[in-house]
Amino acid sequence: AEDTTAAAGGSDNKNIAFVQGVAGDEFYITMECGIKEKAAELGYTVTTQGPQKFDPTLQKPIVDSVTASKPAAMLIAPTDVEAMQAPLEQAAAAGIKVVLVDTTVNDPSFAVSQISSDNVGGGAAAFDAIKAAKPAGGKVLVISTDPGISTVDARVKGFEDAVKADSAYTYLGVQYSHNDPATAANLVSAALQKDPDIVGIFATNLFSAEGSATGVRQAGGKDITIVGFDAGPNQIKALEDGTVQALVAQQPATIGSDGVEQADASLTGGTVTPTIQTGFTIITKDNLSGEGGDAAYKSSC
Amino acid sequence: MTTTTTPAQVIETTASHGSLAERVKGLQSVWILGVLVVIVAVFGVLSPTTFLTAGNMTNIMQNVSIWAVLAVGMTFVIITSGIDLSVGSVLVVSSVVAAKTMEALGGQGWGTALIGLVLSVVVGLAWGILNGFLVARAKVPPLIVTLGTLSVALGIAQIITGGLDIRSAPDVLVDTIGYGRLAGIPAISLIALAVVVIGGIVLHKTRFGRYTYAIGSNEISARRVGISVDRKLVQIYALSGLLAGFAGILSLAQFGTTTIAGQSLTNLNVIAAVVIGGTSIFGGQGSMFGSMVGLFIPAVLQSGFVIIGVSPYWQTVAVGAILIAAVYVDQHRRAAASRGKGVST
Amino acid sequence: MTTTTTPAQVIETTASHGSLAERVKGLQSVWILGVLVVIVAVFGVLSPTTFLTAGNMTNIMQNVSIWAVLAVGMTFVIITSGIDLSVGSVLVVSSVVAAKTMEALGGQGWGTALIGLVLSVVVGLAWGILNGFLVARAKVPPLIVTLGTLSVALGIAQIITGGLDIRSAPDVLVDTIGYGRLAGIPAISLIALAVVVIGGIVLHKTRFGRYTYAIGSNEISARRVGISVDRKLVQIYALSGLLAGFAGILSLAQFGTTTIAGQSLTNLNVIAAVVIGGTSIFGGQGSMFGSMVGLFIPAVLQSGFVIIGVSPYWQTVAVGAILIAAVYVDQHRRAAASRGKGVST
Amino acid sequence: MSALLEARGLSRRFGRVQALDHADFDVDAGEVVALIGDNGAGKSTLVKALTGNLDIDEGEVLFEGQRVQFTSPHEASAVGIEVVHQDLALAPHLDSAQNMFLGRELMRPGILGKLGFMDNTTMRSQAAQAFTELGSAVRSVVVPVGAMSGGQKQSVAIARSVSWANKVLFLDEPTAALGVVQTHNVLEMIKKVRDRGLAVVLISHSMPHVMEVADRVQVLRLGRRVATYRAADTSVEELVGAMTGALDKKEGAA
Amino acid sequence: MSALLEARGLSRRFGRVQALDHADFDVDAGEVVALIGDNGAGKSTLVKALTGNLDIDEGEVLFEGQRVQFTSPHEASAVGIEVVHQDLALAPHLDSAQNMFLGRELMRPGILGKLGFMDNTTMRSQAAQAFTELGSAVRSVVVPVGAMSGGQKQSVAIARSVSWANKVLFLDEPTAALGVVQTHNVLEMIKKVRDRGLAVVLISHSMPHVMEVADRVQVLRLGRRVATYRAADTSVEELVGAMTGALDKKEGAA
Ligand SMILES: Nc1ncnc2c1ncn2[C@@H]1O[C@H](COP(=O)(O)OP(=O)(O)OP(=O)(O)O)[C@@H](O)[C@H]1O
Ligand SMILES: Nc1ncnc2c1ncn2[C@@H]1O[C@H](COP(=O)(O)OP(=O)(O)OP(=O)(O)O)[C@@H](O)[C@H]1O
Ligand SMILES: [Mg+2]
Ligand SMILES: [Mg+2]
Repeated sequence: AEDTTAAAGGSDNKNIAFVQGVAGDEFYITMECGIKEKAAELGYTVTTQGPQKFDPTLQKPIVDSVTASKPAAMLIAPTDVEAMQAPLEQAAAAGIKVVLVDTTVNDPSFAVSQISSDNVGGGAAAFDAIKAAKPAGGKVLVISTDPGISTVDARVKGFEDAVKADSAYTYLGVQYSHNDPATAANLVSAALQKDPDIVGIFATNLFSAEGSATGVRQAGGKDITIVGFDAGPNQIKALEDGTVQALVAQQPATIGSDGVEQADASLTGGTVTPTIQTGFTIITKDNLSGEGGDAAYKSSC
Repeated sequence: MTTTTTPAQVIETTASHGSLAERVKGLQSVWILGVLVVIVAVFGVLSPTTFLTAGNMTNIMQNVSIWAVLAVGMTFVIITSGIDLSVGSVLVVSSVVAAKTMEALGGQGWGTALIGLVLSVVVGLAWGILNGFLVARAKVPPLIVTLGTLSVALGIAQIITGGLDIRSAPDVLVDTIGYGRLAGIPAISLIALAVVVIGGIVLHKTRFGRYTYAIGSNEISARRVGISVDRKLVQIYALSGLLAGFAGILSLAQFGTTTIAGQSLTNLNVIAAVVIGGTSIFGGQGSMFGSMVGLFIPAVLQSGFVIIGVSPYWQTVAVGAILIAAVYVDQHRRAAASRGKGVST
Repeated sequence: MTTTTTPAQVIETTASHGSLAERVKGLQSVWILGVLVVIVAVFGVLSPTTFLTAGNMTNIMQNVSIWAVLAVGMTFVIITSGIDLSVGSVLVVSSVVAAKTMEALGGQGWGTALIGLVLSVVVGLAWGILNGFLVARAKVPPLIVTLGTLSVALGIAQIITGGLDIRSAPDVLVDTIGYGRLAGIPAISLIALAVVVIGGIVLHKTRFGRYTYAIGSNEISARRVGISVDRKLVQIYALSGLLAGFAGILSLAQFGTTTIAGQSLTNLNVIAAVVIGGTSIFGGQGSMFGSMVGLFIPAVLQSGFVIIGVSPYWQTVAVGAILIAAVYVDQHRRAAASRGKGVST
Repeated sequence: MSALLEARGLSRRFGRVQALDHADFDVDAGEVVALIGDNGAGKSTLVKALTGNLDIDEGEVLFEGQRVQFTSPHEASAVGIEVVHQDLALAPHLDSAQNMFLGRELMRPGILGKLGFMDNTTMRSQAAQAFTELGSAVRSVVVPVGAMSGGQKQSVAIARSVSWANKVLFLDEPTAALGVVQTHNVLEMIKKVRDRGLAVVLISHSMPHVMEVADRVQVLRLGRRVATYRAADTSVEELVGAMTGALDKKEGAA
Repeated sequence: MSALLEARGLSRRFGRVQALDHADFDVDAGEVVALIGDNGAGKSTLVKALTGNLDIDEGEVLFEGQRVQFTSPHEASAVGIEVVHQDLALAPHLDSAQNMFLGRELMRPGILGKLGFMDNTTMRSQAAQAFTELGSAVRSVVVPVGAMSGGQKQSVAIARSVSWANKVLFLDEPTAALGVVQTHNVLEMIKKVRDRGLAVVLISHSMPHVMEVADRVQVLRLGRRVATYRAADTSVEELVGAMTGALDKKEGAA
């Protein structure tokens, strides 16, 4: 729709900006690795930016500044389907090729492509992992970060729906740790005090899992299945250590490299795939050497 | 004793003799403004074609607008030697109540928007009054009161929404206020500017503002001269709450969604802005203009760093370091300019 | 004038006449302890078989241990009328440096752990000295200094690790300190207790503590009597940093990993505890015992609410409300007990 | 005839200190009463108790024959009672004109005034005039009070209270920090205020000043009024004796 | 003979106010010098400038004939100079014994003392003794100073400085808040201290007190020393004239 200006279509602009959902998160770091690898291959340079929290009010100013810096393409994990709509439309209007990675927005028509994970499905998969480890059923608990974070809420919802569909399990609800491992530990040990017969805990992100493991250990190392989300090097190590019993792995590196491919295609006039859906893998100690190990996120770029 | 009476003398009744330059130097906020100008200039040189564009400047303006509204209330509160940690949560709960109601009403027009606006402001005001009451009457320290109401307000917002953001601001709100422009300037910034200007006038020119300083300067003295300090404090926290409520509807207009999980750093960011601007957390001094400059420094730094492509981790380091440096320069220039403070003051 | 000299009089040299009951009532921290006891009792009645168990109590103890170590330093800092927002980040950066080194060294034994401990403490101390230097010498307000170093320390931790937590605490650290027990009591709690007791003795019994109060009570007076206030302030912030470094290694032992993104609320939680415990953010008063009680109130509330099955959103509401109520009761009981404060004090 | 302001049996305890112990006090319109007593006798506490600055444990206060209970300084001020406190308590960040008019700001005429805008120019010039009349050493009304010398601060506090009092004026050691000339002027001012029909209560440790302006002298000891004298009928020695309690032992000692 | 402490041409400006304008000053061992002047003349500023409490713009200070530059009160204290400041500046949350020994705490004997433990019992009883000797109205050494009466606070500040001074003692209006008896005692104390060979500088607005204890009187006006008198050779009228500047116009006025 735009005239081919230097900023928009000119082949001399080889800059790609990657805006994470939150800086310093293993999932996005792994995605960044995928992006960088593919970008190097295709001859692009990548700058990465991200807000301190998964918070649209903090991500919007960053997107605005990225737009001002006029990269050829922007790969972004929007932190809110509505809040990021307008700023991203503005970016697209400025001639930047926008690729939505991991998460999306309400009306992604401005984007050249969207590549997303199925977080609801991931939540359901987490339940399957608990079911596999504790087939007899029992009480299950969710430790999450904060209410209102879309990806995490989707995981919780997927998990909840799956539990409620299976009468052998009792859903104890979700507790929020504010992403603080100490709080997660406190919550889990108190929950175990109340319901000593909990069989499984779904921890929706890294610190929830760390804290949950601590809480379980404090309560005397009961036989509880903790299922974590994501499979970064730390989570894998936790799995190896036996701190958590299963992980739901997404495919961040693939999402990243696909994103770069799509951006490149639209910049060079190749064929663009408007939507790509990626899946997930359940990793346990048993499949670490095989399928599970392959799904583990890259440890470094 | 056979002393004579009054030695004839002329009492100075105006601060405004001395050259214009001297008067300007005397202004508290000038130095920190200088720091801001230097920062802008540096980024301008590093990245002239992208940083110093009208588009980028308006974006920065737009992005500080909501915080600016909150900073107006916060400036009043901190000048009384109080603090308001609850602004972010009050913003959220106000916008939640407004969004919920507007959703129920349906409509995408001004009628619905107006009801939302009024509700949001009323909810914010109610929280502010509660804060003020607990601070002034129950004599609970402001830090605890507002930390407590932060938690309560957030919890209520979560209960109302079930933890899921409401994404249904009337279109007219988003289109005109959130993203509308007047003569190229974002509407939301103009609204914020109006709030800031009015806030500045009230603080610096009216009796209400004078009492704000008096309470922060010496609460006992304020009581002794007959100022009903408790009532004033309630009003000041109410103002802060009201503005948080107003910011709630602005946030809804800007983001089109309630930001339940967001706004967690809002209180610290706004407080930092006010303190960077030269307002003392021990009360009695500060200025609205300073708070605004204090708001722009981190915002400009962030934008500049993103544009010149500094990685987020280094940004975190640089913003922290420059913040300290900015306030250091400000303090020392100011002290050197007046030399009016002995060790004993 | 033919006035007589000194009217003979006996000057009271000890506060400890009056009955034991009177002396106990006079203790500042008694009332807030009463509030804590009431809270525990209420949960105990609501849920006697689960809440009031030794297991639950040790869990709570274990979970406040790290914060307790931080609260010791924070109490000193706040009594000087300062604030330290950087504790959480300093904890993180210290544990990152220690973990990185221990990882490089390999080994799972005491040798490696000890090197990690020393490094962690040294890094924390260095940050504390930097904070203190900026506060005392550069005269930048503590809020800005520690907000800035918060950011810088966090950024450095992210740069060192590339944002990925390091999961390699030596086993001996995790097994003995993190989860070891002595006579049924978690080792980490015993360590924290030792720190708290030593901190309390230093604060209340030694000259260092006396100077801490003096600086917070009236900095000018402290300077005039020849206390090198700047040096003391550096020492006090250094202490806070050192303890944050120590907490860093404890955190590593407890969680087995650095928690880079996970400490963003630590500073507020610790500050709240200190203030709940009766330490004034305007300085000059406070007690170590109070801070500890202030730490337990939110922790007990959280645990209790989970056990009696309050939903998380309502927990948020209730914790906030009870916090305010607790401090309110404390303030008013204390005022009523002494009736020693006129309007003018 | 009932007194303009009267206290009956006021008591107030701070912890273990009985600051007021059934203290009585009275002052009439058009007279200067000196309230004297040793350090810690309870003079300042009595003043605070009479002017809504302090709760009392026991006793009653009568103003114009009516029982009153001022719960805040605001209420005492509203009926025309003003106080210069011993610790002054000015707002250090505000200048002397702002302090002088604090709580009684002059507003701009018309709508601006209704909106809360103050008339700073008039306040400054009136403040300057008040300081000049008092012959005080205040040289500027636009310098923060916190930066002023001890005597200058005291002048500001005095000028303030004198301007607003229209029934009773309490002066708690008003001349402690004043220079010779300023002290003289304040004593003259006290007489003028008295002549305007106000009741003036002067607390001072300077017996010459007390003798110079007081009509009556009331002596407080250990929180209790122990004696009242007509100034004309007493001597410095007698007053000192009453304050220190020497009189109790040997009547009329000197 | 050079003076024990001497100031030459000290200047200090605050904003637009020239608080000190080439002020000279000198005091010898074993004498009491009264420093007098109108409110705002610069007396307190001079004291601060001489004792490391304030930076000066110009001029020099000599102590025992040597040029000195105290950059903090600590350094002045270290050579034996103590000050009772006009605004006292005690730590309100600490009690009077703690204030009295602040910065000079007595430590427990042995290892405990090395570890920083204080000997509170001894400090309290020594403080009580000092207050008794001074005949002050302080009745308890374990009550926070913030809750004390004006005179009691002043007594604490005086007792503190007197205890520690061993070369020069500055007293900035030390008797302003004191009762008749206490004032008398402080004046006696000043003489005793002088007789012990210390230099005492007394700032006071009370001419009778000045005449009672001073050996020499130095007059400050508008930041400058305008006259020095031997107390024995002058009169109250002459001093007042020098302070107000009346003397300039009509020499020897009264
Ligand atoms: N707020 C307070 N808390 C505790 N004790 C107090 C308080 N205010 C006064 N006191 C005590 O009450 C007594 C009377 O104090 P008050 O200030 O009334 O004395 P005063 O007669 O004004 O003395 P001075 O001449 O020194 O000003 C003193 O012993 C003082 O320590
Ligand atoms: N920190 C300061 N900032 C600004 N001006 C000051 C400061 N300190 C003193 N001044 C001014 O300097 C002048 C001298 O003040 P100083 O306190 O030395 O007077 P003084 O002789 O002690 O008076 P007094 O008898 O009232 O105590 C005054 O005009 C005062 O306003
Ligand atoms: Mg008094
Ligand atoms: Mg003075």
